[in-house]
Amino acid sequence: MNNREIIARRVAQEFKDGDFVNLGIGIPTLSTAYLPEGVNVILHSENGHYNFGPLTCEEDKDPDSINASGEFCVVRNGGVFFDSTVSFGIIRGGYLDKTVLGALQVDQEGNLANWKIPGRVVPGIGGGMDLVVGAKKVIIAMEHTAKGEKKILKKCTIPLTAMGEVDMIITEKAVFVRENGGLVLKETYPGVTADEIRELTEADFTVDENLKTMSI
Amino acid sequence: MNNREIIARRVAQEFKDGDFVNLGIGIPTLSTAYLPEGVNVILHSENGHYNFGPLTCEEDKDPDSINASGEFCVVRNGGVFFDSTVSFGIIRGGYLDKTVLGALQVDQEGNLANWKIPGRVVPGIGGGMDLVVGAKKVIIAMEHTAKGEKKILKKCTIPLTAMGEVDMIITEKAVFVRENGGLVLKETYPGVTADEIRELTEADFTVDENLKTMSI
Amino acid sequence: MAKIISIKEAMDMIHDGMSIMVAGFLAVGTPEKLIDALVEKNTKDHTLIAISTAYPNKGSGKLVVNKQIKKAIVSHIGTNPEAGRQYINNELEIEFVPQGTLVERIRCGGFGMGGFLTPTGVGTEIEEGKQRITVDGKDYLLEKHLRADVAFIRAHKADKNGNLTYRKAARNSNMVMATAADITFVVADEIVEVGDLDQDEIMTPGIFVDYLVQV
Amino acid sequence: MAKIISIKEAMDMIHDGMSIMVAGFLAVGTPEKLIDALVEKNTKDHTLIAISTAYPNKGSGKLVVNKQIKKAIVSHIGTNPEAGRQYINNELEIEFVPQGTLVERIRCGGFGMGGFLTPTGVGTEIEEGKQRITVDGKDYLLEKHLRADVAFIRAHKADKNGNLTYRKAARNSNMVMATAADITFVVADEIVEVGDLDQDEIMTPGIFVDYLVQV
Repeated sequence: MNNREIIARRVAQEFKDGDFVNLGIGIPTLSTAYLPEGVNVILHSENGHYNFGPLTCEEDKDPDSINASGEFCVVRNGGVFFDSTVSFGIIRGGYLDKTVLGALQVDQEGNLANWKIPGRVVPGIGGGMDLVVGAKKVIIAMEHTAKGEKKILKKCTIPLTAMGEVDMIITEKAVFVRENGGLVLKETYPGVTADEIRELTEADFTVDENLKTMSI
Repeated sequence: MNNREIIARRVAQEFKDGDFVNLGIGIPTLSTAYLPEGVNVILHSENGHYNFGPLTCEEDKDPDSINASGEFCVVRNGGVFFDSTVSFGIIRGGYLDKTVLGALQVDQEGNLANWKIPGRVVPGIGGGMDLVVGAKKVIIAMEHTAKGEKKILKKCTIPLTAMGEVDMIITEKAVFVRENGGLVLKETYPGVTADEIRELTEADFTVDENLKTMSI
Repeated sequence: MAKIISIKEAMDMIHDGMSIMVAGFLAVGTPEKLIDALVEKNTKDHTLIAISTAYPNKGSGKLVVNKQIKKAIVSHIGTNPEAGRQYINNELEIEFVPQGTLVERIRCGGFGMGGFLTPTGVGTEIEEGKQRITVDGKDYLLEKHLRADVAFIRAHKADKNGNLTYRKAARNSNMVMATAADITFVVADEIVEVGDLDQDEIMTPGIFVDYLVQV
Repeated sequence: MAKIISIKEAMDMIHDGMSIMVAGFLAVGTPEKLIDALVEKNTKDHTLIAISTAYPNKGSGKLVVNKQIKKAIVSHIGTNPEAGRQYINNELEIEFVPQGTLVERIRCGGFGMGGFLTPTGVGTEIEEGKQRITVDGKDYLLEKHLRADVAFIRAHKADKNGNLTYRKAARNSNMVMATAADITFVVADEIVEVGDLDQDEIMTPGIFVDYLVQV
């Protein structure tokens, strides 16, 4: 199992049946492939619709029906189309149960950086800043480090996407939850110790007294 | 011809074919009865529709189809229904060519007072404040005086509806236009002199060098 | 998404002192049966948020007549003499809001915005206590968002996911109020199966709706 | 209300330096024929207002590739490498705006509001130069309205009064951009007679539309 799959499988466990969610491109979207039996989520797409039932992309290439990544998508019975202002009204209005996004950096204050690396071409902001301030729960799904560089920091060093909004971090090695303003290590991958996580993590965190093993 | 009819007939002359307008209750709405041949206006109603062609009320009592005065109204082919935020978006967005409203007081600075008399029960504001700031042209249609009290003043003495938004005043005796920040008397009712208007008007005004007789 | 409940179940969720948005324009678009049930329940001290106090015997006005309203945030009371009577006798507090400002404040409440800038009311009493902000040389008032504990919505058709359509002028404040309350109750002329409504013609996505009330 | 014109008549109204809203999301909902005609006309120094710069060969991106855009106000350029190239070489100025903020700024522009308060961007670079305003204990940024000289809109059906419907995800920024430009050009998949569209299902009232462009 590669890192992406481990993370996606663990993310999938966070969903409850009927959750209304918006998922970033990559691992977050991949997580829907691993939804537990009987769990369906409703996928919101920034460009103006939501789907009931599992997402079906590329199956019916209706030129007017894409998702926010530009893939052709079927919006099933019970789904709805709406305009961009309603779409972001839903986002900012707190209607999303969860959003799952990737990150360049996260820090112990819940700050998130995922849109801009100084000195590189910025692809853009898209809907990310709105999602992170709007969703009830913000889950960051990412590899624990990037080419050996730590990504879970005391303080983000690159421009922020949002301040203090991250609720949970899921990597291939660990699960952190933000509680009372600080990070708490809740789970580690089988065979990985809290000390090993400390080596790979710059942020201060406490270890939950019921530290669990990630079950994937 | 009574005062209401004189004013309504004069107001009707202000409309061009295709004008998109919102008309207050009373004399303003009455004015559509006197539209010149070949002139149709599109009537916007605050509660969320506009009509093409002359307004037809009370003819078809569809319980879901009323105008802003609560009268049952037919919205003809080409008309549209929309929600309140769009209705007031149209108003504030400057899409109305004209609005015609009654007034308690108007002054030489273009201030309007038509919602509140201190010491009396206030019926409310409704959509009036939005209409007056939003419409391209604000026409006040009212009797020149009320029970002998002057209504066209140097400065309104009761709470304002809007500041400096009035473009034109039509009474049964005179027509004023606001030009370069001041009132100009443009027309008088047959047989009424500018001096007589001055007697009935507290506001300072200039008399147009081409002062005309109102043709009703 | 939306759950179908009885009118009794709906009333069980409403308590003294709650703020209530009642959709409708002069009672067109108001779910009268929810109003009637609330009159019967006779809870007190509500804040009413509505375009107007409608009529004494129709729409939100019935709650005023039954003395259930402590404060009304409305644009107009002129069609309900009882509202005027209670107002001058200090039995009813009224916050008059220009109609366009009222519906936009509600939209801000539903859509997660703190407020907006409107030219409406600049230089009038409405400005009192508000910040004036100039943008591109034009003056605006900063108007703040408005939410409620519950909203009473009347739809034309509702599917079982809570997706709604409205009919003609009954739409008015329904669309915006459906987004801005903690609990949104909808009475529909007709409840249909999921899939019966065209996905492009749904006016209120079901995500905004908590309960379809069977009457 | 709306007038039916040819694509040449439409292009005659567009001049160097005008700001242009191009509706669409990754080119879905973009009137490609207006873009192609503008590429051919080859006017310069436009400000582009769009959700993104789309693709090099699709949507608003074609205007970027043809070097007609001086400044782009967008939420994303990642799908158009040429936009990125021009941006790092200082050939193209870009104002990045969070997507929800962008469409709401446009709505304010169309609906006569000076701006609105959003929690999006608080504590980020996006806050620079903006006023932070606290409402009910929560921080918001004051974001200002946005308008354009012209808007390019793609509808599904248009009646001859300019009333519009959109289809599926092609609606996106079309509805809001149709309200916020001095001249609104619409290309519809189909132009129908007045009365052929259901009055309740019209998504953009014709009052917002200046021209239906026949392509």
